This record gives sequence, C-alpha cells and structure tokens, in this order.
Amino acid sequence: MSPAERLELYRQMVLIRRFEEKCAEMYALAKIGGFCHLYIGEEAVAVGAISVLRPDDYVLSAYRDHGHCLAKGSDPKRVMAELFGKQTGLCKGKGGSMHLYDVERRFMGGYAIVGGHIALAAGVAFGLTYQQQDQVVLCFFGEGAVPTGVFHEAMNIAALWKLPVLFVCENNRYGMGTPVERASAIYDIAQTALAYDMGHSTVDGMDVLAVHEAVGRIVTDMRRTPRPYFLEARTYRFMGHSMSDPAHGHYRTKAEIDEHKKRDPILLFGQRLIELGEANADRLRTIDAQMQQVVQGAIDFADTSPPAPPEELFTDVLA
Amino acid sequence: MSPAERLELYRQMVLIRRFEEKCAEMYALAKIGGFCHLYIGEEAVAVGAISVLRPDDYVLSAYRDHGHCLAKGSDPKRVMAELFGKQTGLCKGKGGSMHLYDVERRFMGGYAIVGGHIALAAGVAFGLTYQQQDQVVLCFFGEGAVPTGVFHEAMNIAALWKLPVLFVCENNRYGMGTPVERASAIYDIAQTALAYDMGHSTVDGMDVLAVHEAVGRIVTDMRRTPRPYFLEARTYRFMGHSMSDPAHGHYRTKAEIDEHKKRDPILLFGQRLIELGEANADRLRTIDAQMQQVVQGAIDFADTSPPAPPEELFTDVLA
Amino acid sequence: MAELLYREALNQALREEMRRDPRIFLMGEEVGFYNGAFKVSKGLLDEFGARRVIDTPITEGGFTGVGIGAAMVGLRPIIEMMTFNFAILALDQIVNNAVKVRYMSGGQLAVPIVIRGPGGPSRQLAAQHSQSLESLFCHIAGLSVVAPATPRDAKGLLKSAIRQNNPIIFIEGQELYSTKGDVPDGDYTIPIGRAEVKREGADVTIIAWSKMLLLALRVADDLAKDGVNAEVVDLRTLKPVDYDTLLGSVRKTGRAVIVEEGWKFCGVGAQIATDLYHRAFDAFDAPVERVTGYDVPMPYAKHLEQLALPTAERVIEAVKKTLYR
Amino acid sequence: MAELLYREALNQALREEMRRDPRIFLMGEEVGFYNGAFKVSKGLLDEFGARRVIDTPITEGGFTGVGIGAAMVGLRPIIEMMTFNFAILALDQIVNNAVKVRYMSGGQLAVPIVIRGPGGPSRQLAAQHSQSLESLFCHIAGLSVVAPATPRDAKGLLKSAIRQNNPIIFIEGQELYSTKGDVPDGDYTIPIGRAEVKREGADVTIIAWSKMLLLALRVADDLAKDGVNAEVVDLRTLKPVDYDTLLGSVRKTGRAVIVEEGWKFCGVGAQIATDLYHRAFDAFDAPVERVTGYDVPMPYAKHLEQLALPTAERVIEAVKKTLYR
Ligand SMILES: Cc1ncc(C[n+]2csc(CCOP(=O)(O)OP(=O)(O)O)c2C)c(N)n1
Ligand SMILES: Cc1ncc(C[n+]2csc(CCOP(=O)(O)OP(=O)(O)O)c2C)c(N)n1
Ligand SMILES: [Mg+2]
Ligand SMILES: [Mg+2]
Repeated sequence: MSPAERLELYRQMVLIRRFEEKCAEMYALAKIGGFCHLYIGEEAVAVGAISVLRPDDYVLSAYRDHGHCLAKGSDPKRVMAELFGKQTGLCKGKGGSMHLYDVERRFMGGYAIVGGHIALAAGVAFGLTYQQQDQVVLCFFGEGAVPTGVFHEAMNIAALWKLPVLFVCENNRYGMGTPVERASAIYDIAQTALAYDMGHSTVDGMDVLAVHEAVGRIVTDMRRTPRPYFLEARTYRFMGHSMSDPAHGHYRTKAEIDEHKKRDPILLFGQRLIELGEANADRLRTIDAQMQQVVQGAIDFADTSPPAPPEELFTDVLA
Repeated sequence: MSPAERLELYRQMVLIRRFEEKCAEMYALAKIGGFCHLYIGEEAVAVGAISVLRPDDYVLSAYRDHGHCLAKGSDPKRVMAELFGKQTGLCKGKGGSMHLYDVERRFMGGYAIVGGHIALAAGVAFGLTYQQQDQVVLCFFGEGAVPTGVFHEAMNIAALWKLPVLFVCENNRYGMGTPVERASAIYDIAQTALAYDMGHSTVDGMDVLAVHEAVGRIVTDMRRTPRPYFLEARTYRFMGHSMSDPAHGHYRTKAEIDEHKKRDPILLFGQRLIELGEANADRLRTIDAQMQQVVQGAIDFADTSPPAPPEELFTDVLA
Repeated sequence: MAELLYREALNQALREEMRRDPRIFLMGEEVGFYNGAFKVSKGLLDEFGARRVIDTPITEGGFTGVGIGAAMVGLRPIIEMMTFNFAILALDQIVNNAVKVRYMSGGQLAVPIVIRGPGGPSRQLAAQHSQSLESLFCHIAGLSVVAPATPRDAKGLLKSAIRQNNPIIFIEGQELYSTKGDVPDGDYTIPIGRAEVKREGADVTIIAWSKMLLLALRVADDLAKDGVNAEVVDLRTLKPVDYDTLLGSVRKTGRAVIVEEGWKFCGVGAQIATDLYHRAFDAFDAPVERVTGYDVPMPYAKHLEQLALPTAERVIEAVKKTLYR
Repeated sequence: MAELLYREALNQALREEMRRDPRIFLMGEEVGFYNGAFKVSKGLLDEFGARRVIDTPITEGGFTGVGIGAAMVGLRPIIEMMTFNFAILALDQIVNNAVKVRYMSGGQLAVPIVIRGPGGPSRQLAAQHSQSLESLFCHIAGLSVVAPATPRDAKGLLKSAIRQNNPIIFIEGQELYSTKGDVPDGDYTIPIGRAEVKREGADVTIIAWSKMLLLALRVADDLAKDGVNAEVVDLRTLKPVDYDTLLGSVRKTGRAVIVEEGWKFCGVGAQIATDLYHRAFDAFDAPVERVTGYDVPMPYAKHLEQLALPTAERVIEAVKKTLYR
C-alpha cells in the first residue's frame, strides 16, 4: 500500500465523519427524516474493508449504511439528496437513510430488518458463482444480527456451497441498548463460525490499516479458493443508536464513551500517518477542510434539488 | 441400573417396534392416514433418554413422535386410537400421527414444522425456571433441523438464560432424501453447540444403555446447575422417511440399510442382556409376545372406538 | 378520570395486570433496561425485576416460541414486538403453534399469550418499517386482533387481552403513543369484540380503527360544516368484528365508508364490507366505499409517503360518493 | 394435444423454460436427487445438473433470500417450497426484500423470482400441513399470485410466471398433481391476470380456483339436473383479479357464489365480492354468497377434515340462496 493510498483511506474516513456530522444537523433541521443511524466511530471498518475491493465487487449493509455507501464510491451529493428525499437522490428519495442503493457501484443496498440482508448477500455470491465470475461480496452487519435465525441459515448455506462472501460483523458492543453480553451466549462473536467450519478471525475495527490488511488477506484467498469467511471487527459507536436515541442512555456511561473516543479511528490513523512521515498536521487539516467543502457541496445539491414528482409514488413497484 | 430396569428398557423398545410395525399395516389398510413417520431403528434414543426422566419432566418431539410418546408412558390404546382418528385418541383424533400430545404425562407434543418446536421446548424450560421448579425438558429433533434459523435462535436463548433443556439431535444421517453432508456445513453436528458455549457430546444412538448413561449424567448435572446441553445421538432410520416414501429411494442403497440393520438397537440390546445373564432367548421371546398382545389390544381398542362427533370440529379452537 | 398519553395508559395496564397476577411476564427487545423502544414498559423492570421483564436477543421467532412454550406450562406471557414489522419473523410460531397447539392437543393445552407492539406506517420509516399488517393476522383462524385508537380503549382493551386465555394480537398505533385522552382511574376493562360509536350521525357511517379513527373524526367535523352528519364507528377489535354495532349504524345511515391505513387487497375492510352487504343487503343506498393505503411499498420521501396513505380529501370524496354528491 | 398429469405439465414448463434460458435455476428442498417431494422436478437434475437444480438445507427463509440475492444480479430463480405451509418462514424475505428491493432502490433493481409449490389442505395432514395461505400473499402490495386448476393452465401460467420480471407466488394444488387434462404440445403461455369461464351458464356465477374449481364444476353438473344453469369462472390468477371476466359473468347472471378452500376472514373471496359490488352494485339480484373452509385449524380425523372444507352440499345451498330457492 502506497502513502497516497493510505492518505486516500484517511480522506474517506474524514469524508464519512464530516458527512454524518452534517446529517445530524440536517436531521435537527428536519431536512432528513425517518430513522437515521450514524456510523461515527466505526468508519475504519467500512473504509478499511472496502478499500480492498475492486469496483466490480459487491457490498451490502444494514441500515447504518452511509459509510459503506460512500466508501464504495457513491457521490456524496446523491447520497445526501437521498437523505433529503429528493428526486436526485440515489433512489429518487424512495429508500432513504436505511435503504441506500447504488447498483452501478455495486452497492446492493442497506436493509432495515436485522439479519435479513445476510441471506441476500449469500444470494449475490451464489449468483456470481453461478455465472462463474470472480468477484466477492462483502456483507456488513452488527453483532446484534448474530442471534437471528436468518444469519445462521445464510452462514450454513454459504459454507456448504463455498460462496465467496465475507461476513463482516461490526461488533460495536451494543444492539440499541443491549450490550452483547445480554444478547449473545458467546462474547467472542467470531466463534459462531465454528458451527460452520468457516474461517474466522477478529480484528481491531478502530485501526483502518489492520482492517485493510485482514480483509486483503481474506479476499485474496477468497478469489483463489471461493469460500466464505467470518470477520469480527471490534468497534464502537460514538453516537446514539439512531438520531432519536441519546449518545448515552443509561445503558452506557459517558465515561465509557469518552474512553473509546481516545481510540477514535480518525485520530489514531492521523497520528499513524504523521509517525510514518506521510503527512503532517497541516496536510490533515487541509484534507479535513476539503471534505467539509465536499459535504457542503452535497448539502447545497440536496437542498436545491427538486422533490420526486407525485407520479413516482406508483413507479418502480413492478418491472 | 437394575436388571429389572434394563429389561424394562427392552420391553419399551419392543413395544415401540411392534406398535409401529402394526402402524405400517394399518396405514396400508387406510385405517391410519396423513403423513406417518416411523421411528423403527431409532428406538434406543427415545427409550434410553426418557428412561432417565422423572414423570414430571417434559418431552417434546418432532413429527416422528410415536416412540417418544410411548416411552413417556402414554397408553398404546389411546395413541393408536389417535392414529385412527378416534374420539378416544389422545387428542380426540384432531392431532394425528404428527401431533401426539399427552399433557398428563408431560409429553408436550409432536410438531411438523421442522425446527419450530425447539423454541417451544426452550419456552417450557423457561416456564419451569420462572416457577422455580427443578424439572428438565428433553427436546428431540432430527439433524435436518440444525440448519433452521429457529433452532439457532432457541440455542442462543437457552444458553444465554441457562435454561434446563436437553437438545437431543437424532442424527439418522438423512433428512428425507438428503444426507447430512449435503445439508450441513459440519458433519459432526454436536459442534454446532460451540457457537453457544454449550456443553455437547455425541452418543451411539443404537446403544440404549449408552444413551441412558449419557443422558443420566447430563440430566443429573442439569438439575444441579440449570443450563442447556446438546446431545447428538448417531442413529439410523430403517424405514422410508414416511409411509409414502420407499425404504430406500435412490438416495440410499439397500446394502447401506442392511449394514445398519446389523446394529438394530433391539438386537444389540437383546444380545447384551443375554451376555449379562439378565435374560435368555425365551424371556425375550416372551416379552415380544406380550408386546404383540399389547399392540393387538391397542388395535382392537382403536378399531372399536367411536369417531369424534361432528361438533368436535368447532371445539378446542379457543379456551 | 385523568388525562394520559396513550403510552402511559398502556403502561398502567401492564403494571396493574402484572401486580395482579405473578404468572404474567413481559418479554421482548429492549423492554427492560431500555424501558421499551417506545417507552411503553417504562419503569416495569424497576418494579418487577429482570425475572418478569425480560430483554431478548433479536430473535422474534425464537422468543415468541419461548413465550408460547411458557404459556403451555401455565404462564401468561406478554410478548412485545418492537414493531409489528418484525412479527412477520414470528408468524410461523403464531400461526402454527400459538393458535394450533390447543386444537392439535384436543383441548389439553391453552395458550394465553398477548403479542403486542406498535403497528402502522410511521413518519418516513420507509418500506421495511412502515406498513399495516393487521389483515395478515386477521386471516388466521383462531386469532383475535385488537387495535385501540384512544388511551382509554388502549388500557381497557389491553387488560381484557391479558385476562383472556387465547393468543391475541394487540396492535398499538405507533403514531398514537404521544396522543392524549381521558382515562378512568384504577381498574376497568373494555370488552374484546365490541366496536364503539365515537361520533353519532345519521347521513353516513365511517368505519375506522387505530390512527385512522382520528382522521375519520377530523373528517366528520369538516363534513358537518358541509351539512353532512357522519357517524364514526371505531372498530377497536378487528376480529371478531362487532357486527351488531356496525349494522345498527349502517341500517340508520344506509351508507358506509371504511378507512384503512393498510393495503387494500384482502384488507379488513374487504371482509367487513362483504359481511355488511351479506347481512344487510337492502340497507345500502350506495356501494360501500373503501379508502385505504395504496398498494405500494412505503416511500421514504415525506411528500410521497403522505400521498400513499388515506387523506382527509380522499375520505371526504368517498363520503360524497356514497351520498351521490 | 396430449393428456398429461398436472405434475407432468408443470415439469414440462420447468424443463422447457430452463432449456430456453440459462439464467433460470430451480432451488429448494429435495428438488434434485429426490426429484421433488411431489416429483414435479422429476428428471431435471439429470438434464440440467446440480448447478441449476439445487437441493437446499431446511432453511426456507435462507434459500428464499439467496434466490432474491441471485435475482438482484441478473438470474431468474425458481424457488420451490416443498409445501406452501413452509413459505411462512420465508415471508419476511418475500414481503420485505423480494417485493420491496425494486421500490427502495428507485428502480435500480428488479427481482424476477418465482416462488412455487403445492398449497391447500391435503388428506389428513392436519393443522400444520393442511391449510390455504394464498390470501396472506394476496394482501402484499407488489405480489402477484397464481393458482392454476388444470394441467393446461398450470403449464401455460408457469411459463408466464417464469418469463415476467417480478416476484410471483405460484401455488400448485397439492391434491391436483395427479389429475389429468389435455395440454397443448410445445411452447404456449397463458397470460397472468386472466380468468377463464370454464363452464357457461346463465343463472348464477360460481367463482373458484385451484382444487375448488373441480368442486364447482361437479356442483354445476348436479345443479343442471335441477334445472339451474351455473356459469363457472376459474380465477386462475388471484392477484391481479380479472374483473372484466368476472363482471361479464355476474352482469349476465346477477348472482355470484365464491368458493374458497381457505379461511373466510380476509380471504380472497372477500376482496372479490367487495369489488364486484363496488363495480356492479345494481347487477346483483341477491347478496354474493361465500363458501369457505371453516375458521378452525385443520383436524386430522378424516370425517372432521371433510366437514372443515367446502362441500358440494354447502355450495349447492349457497347457490340456492342466491336464487331465493
Ligand atoms: C428483525 C428486527 N428486529 C428488531 C429490529 C429493531 N432494531 C433495529 S436496529 C436494532 C439493533 C441492532 O444492533 P446491531 O445488529 O448490533 O447493529 P448496530 O445498530 O449496533 O450497528 C434493533 C433491535 C429490527 N430492525 N429488525
Ligand atoms: C420448515 C419445514 N420445511 C420442510 C418440511 C418438510 N420436511 C418434513 S420432514 C423433513 C426432513 C427432516 O429431517 P430430519 O430433521 O433429519 O428428521 P428425520 O425425518 O430424519 O427424523 C422435511 C424437509 C417441514 N416439515 N418443515
Ligand atoms: Mg451493535
Ligand atoms: Mg434425519
């Protein structure tokens, strides 16, 4: 990986961070509605993992999907327009925050039924195998999805049929207000793969390079020998579960959050880049300023875009 | 375990075997209808496991449930009458072969949606814990249920909440025509418990004493420290999947079946009793003759019993 | 009499019933430590402890099955669906176990279980989180389905649901949780299977439930200015239907409009309309009109979402059609 | 023209379509090595191999989701439910993914998927294996539902279902697999959304589908002896409904009886009756009669099972009611 590539990872993480900080503002202004789940604190997982992929590889995510969509290369303008419910949005405003899609970039959607999309991801991988293609599928979901039946059905099918899908469990310790210890019989979530003789490991989800390297190894192997893999990325959500949830309900303390913020993935990676001598504080500040501009551009675009015409209510139901 | 107790196990296995051989005849005569799944070849699992229980312990099973119901002590007359669809049947003829219930004997039902009853079993165990009782629950199901989502949801809940339920997987190598190798990513099914940090082991399901001892150890421990356990019993089905399925479709050979029949659990146990000097061939023949009488009595009872009156169609819908 | 929020009324019902009967427990996602995703179970963990207020993993099928199993050994579970969208994942347990165990066992078992939670489309939650599924449950033989619209009905009906001995679906209006209304003090119940005339009128009968009742009442006020005197009947229990009350009203008005937030095809309104025709064919001076959500997945964009759902305009138009105006 | 079994006609449709389009695959439990639980897929594994005829673990939700995902990348899956009873376990995938992915993505994706298998009560299979669930699927916005009654319709409609580009529920009559009928040779299709008058008559319209069509035709013959000339309309596609054909018939007869094997409440018959009244209020000389399965779980005992389902007697009685006889 070249210094330029590492800087690109930094750029993407900052873009996602600034993008979502603005989302919070826009939500407060009621320009964004519905459920809005921010990825702040977890950026290293999506950026590190997706940076390994080819443009023609596939990604699916749950409802906390802004980061994955942007990391897959979607235009921030069209993402923000989608959140604003505008005609120029990725999905013409029909999907919204929880259901971003950018099929051209092989981002196959964000899904709001916990666990449900994991079977779809196995299906996309099945489709690739069926068509003898060599792409891989990355499927992101939270640790809260691991107890769901559909997750297990998909794991067994993927392992049994050797499907090229990487299950990336973003273990941010909580499913809404429920800590993993009260939702799962196992604390080391990666262990779930033992039930399927599936390769598995755990990675520091706050370290973008660690994620990049781990996923790099896995995907290289997967292209050579198609078979699924389960990666648990240990991360942490800095904000509330959704915009309607306080950063720390009484289910976790402010102190706990502050502790984790010391390992803010952007902070850590910035320091790393400086240590590596690949950037200095100024360079990082410049990137930050640039990303803020990009986000402002997205806001302006979304703001000035027209809403979808009423007829759109009845289109896209049937093909 | 006393010689008398061992003979009782033999008696039960023979009862179930003779009972089901008659079921096959009665099905051919259309006195029994619907789907009818015989347990022939697997008797050692139900008899060995249930023999450990107290009368107030609970048992649930799938649709292949004649053996479990009889082993739990249900009157063969009322079981046969149920299969005949008569008013005197356990369920007044409303349940049939796949849905036997004998609540007085704590046999909480046979269920026909693969995997569905496993959550109910966890629920019964939850109810016992809630009421601070010390009974345990035995839940029987085939290896074909292990890939189902509901099985995994129940496993996680049972392990997380330390419920006193023993999951007995009757691994008879096939789910209908599908060998376990083509349905499950793992061959050693017991390994599935690793995903839940649950105690687990495998036992020879053709050896009634081995099953009795294994379940004995597990249940004793479970009463002391409530927590679930997963036991894989390796067994084999001598008949077709159901009465509408030939003993060997082209999914398995007659030779394979014959090979397994050499380890017929009743044959093996009979030899064992003779070796132990606890019975001789005559004694065993006598038991067999007695059981044939019991079964004939059940047939006569069922045959001469009245059908449920038409009004029964509308009763038992609501309490 | 006190003015309470719909969610507070439900909370009182849960609290009072749990105090009354130790066999009752509440189980679901975030019902305990989090005090409920919509705060309906607020304070219940503190009062009743983790034994009776139980947080679950995200396993709707699993914990619904657990509830059914517990009911089979004498407990009285209340299973909360964080929203009814997720009840689809528990549908096999509901259809094949909860409502059939009693019948299959020839009456040896009963399954007194309440499956409750918020239902109905809600502000921009989009296709997977914004839909009305009551008609699916209504189709299932042996299931009762309740959907209260006011705090008073919510409390009284939830108590009745908890006290009866069969599986029952109790759908709370996700958008009604913060609505206010008078609630009698202390213990009272509202019988299951009884509709209520929420507004008297002589010209046309508007039948609605849950959130749509509020729409119907608003429309009735507007119509009054127009000289149209609409009677508004709150179905309250969707199944079994209280045909006496409905027939009493349509025999008087000769006209009916059914307002339903869910999809039209095979919706509750279809069943009611057909039954009303069948029982009072000659009472109708005009065909029954149905105003429903359109047969599309719910869009995220606010302006499209509003178009997807019944509006005052559409209801008024339907009423006028029945009056040949 | 050849006389074929219903199952053979379906097998031909699958075979011919799979030959035509390599993107089509068949996935489900026992569809391959076992040749299908009901032998509908007989010989397909031999011809197309394990790549295109895929046996699955018992995971209806999982493999239905896999099918949907495969459709999202350009394939054309046919998902077999061993019986439709098990489709309840796939309902979340069908409702929230198959029919919504296109809409949520603003038209970026299509999900051409056929979910097919046997449905309807069947000989003493009892409560969990013997039920008609078509009305549940019909309620879902964006789903088409087909239920052919004859070998000819089965083949032609399955081909149409496979060739269209949206999720579609294709319910085969579990009890019809061994029925015989003439089937045109080679390639032909029957359009989705078109009912067919299977017997002409002037006195009353009997509307039915799947197994109930055979009952309706039998009853029509009996009625003829009685001097009652019944027209029998085979709905064939339950959604969307072919109202032109239905209205043509009821405008002629002024009377309608809908025979439905499933539960009554919110059944397809309720929707059809309501819509017919709405579109042809004055055409009816009598209320529409519905003959349905009773609202009970299916009992095992043969004599009770027979009582639970529509019988010739009940249909005749209903017809006579519409004729005020
Ligand atoms: C099947 C289902 N049940 C419940 C919910 C409500 N819900 C939305 S997010 C969530 C928590 C999920 O936690 P996790 O999977 O860890 O993802 P995270 O939010 O932590 O990223 C729950 C319970 C849902 N969307 N789907
Ligand atoms: C959810 C569900 N899917 C499919 C079926 C059809 N089916 C009945 S038995 C069976 C095989 C089950 O095999 P296994 O669990 O190993 O039990 P065994 O019959 O071998 O005792 C299948 C697929 C069903 N009953 N339920
Ligand atoms: Mg989480
Ligand atoms: Mg098996």
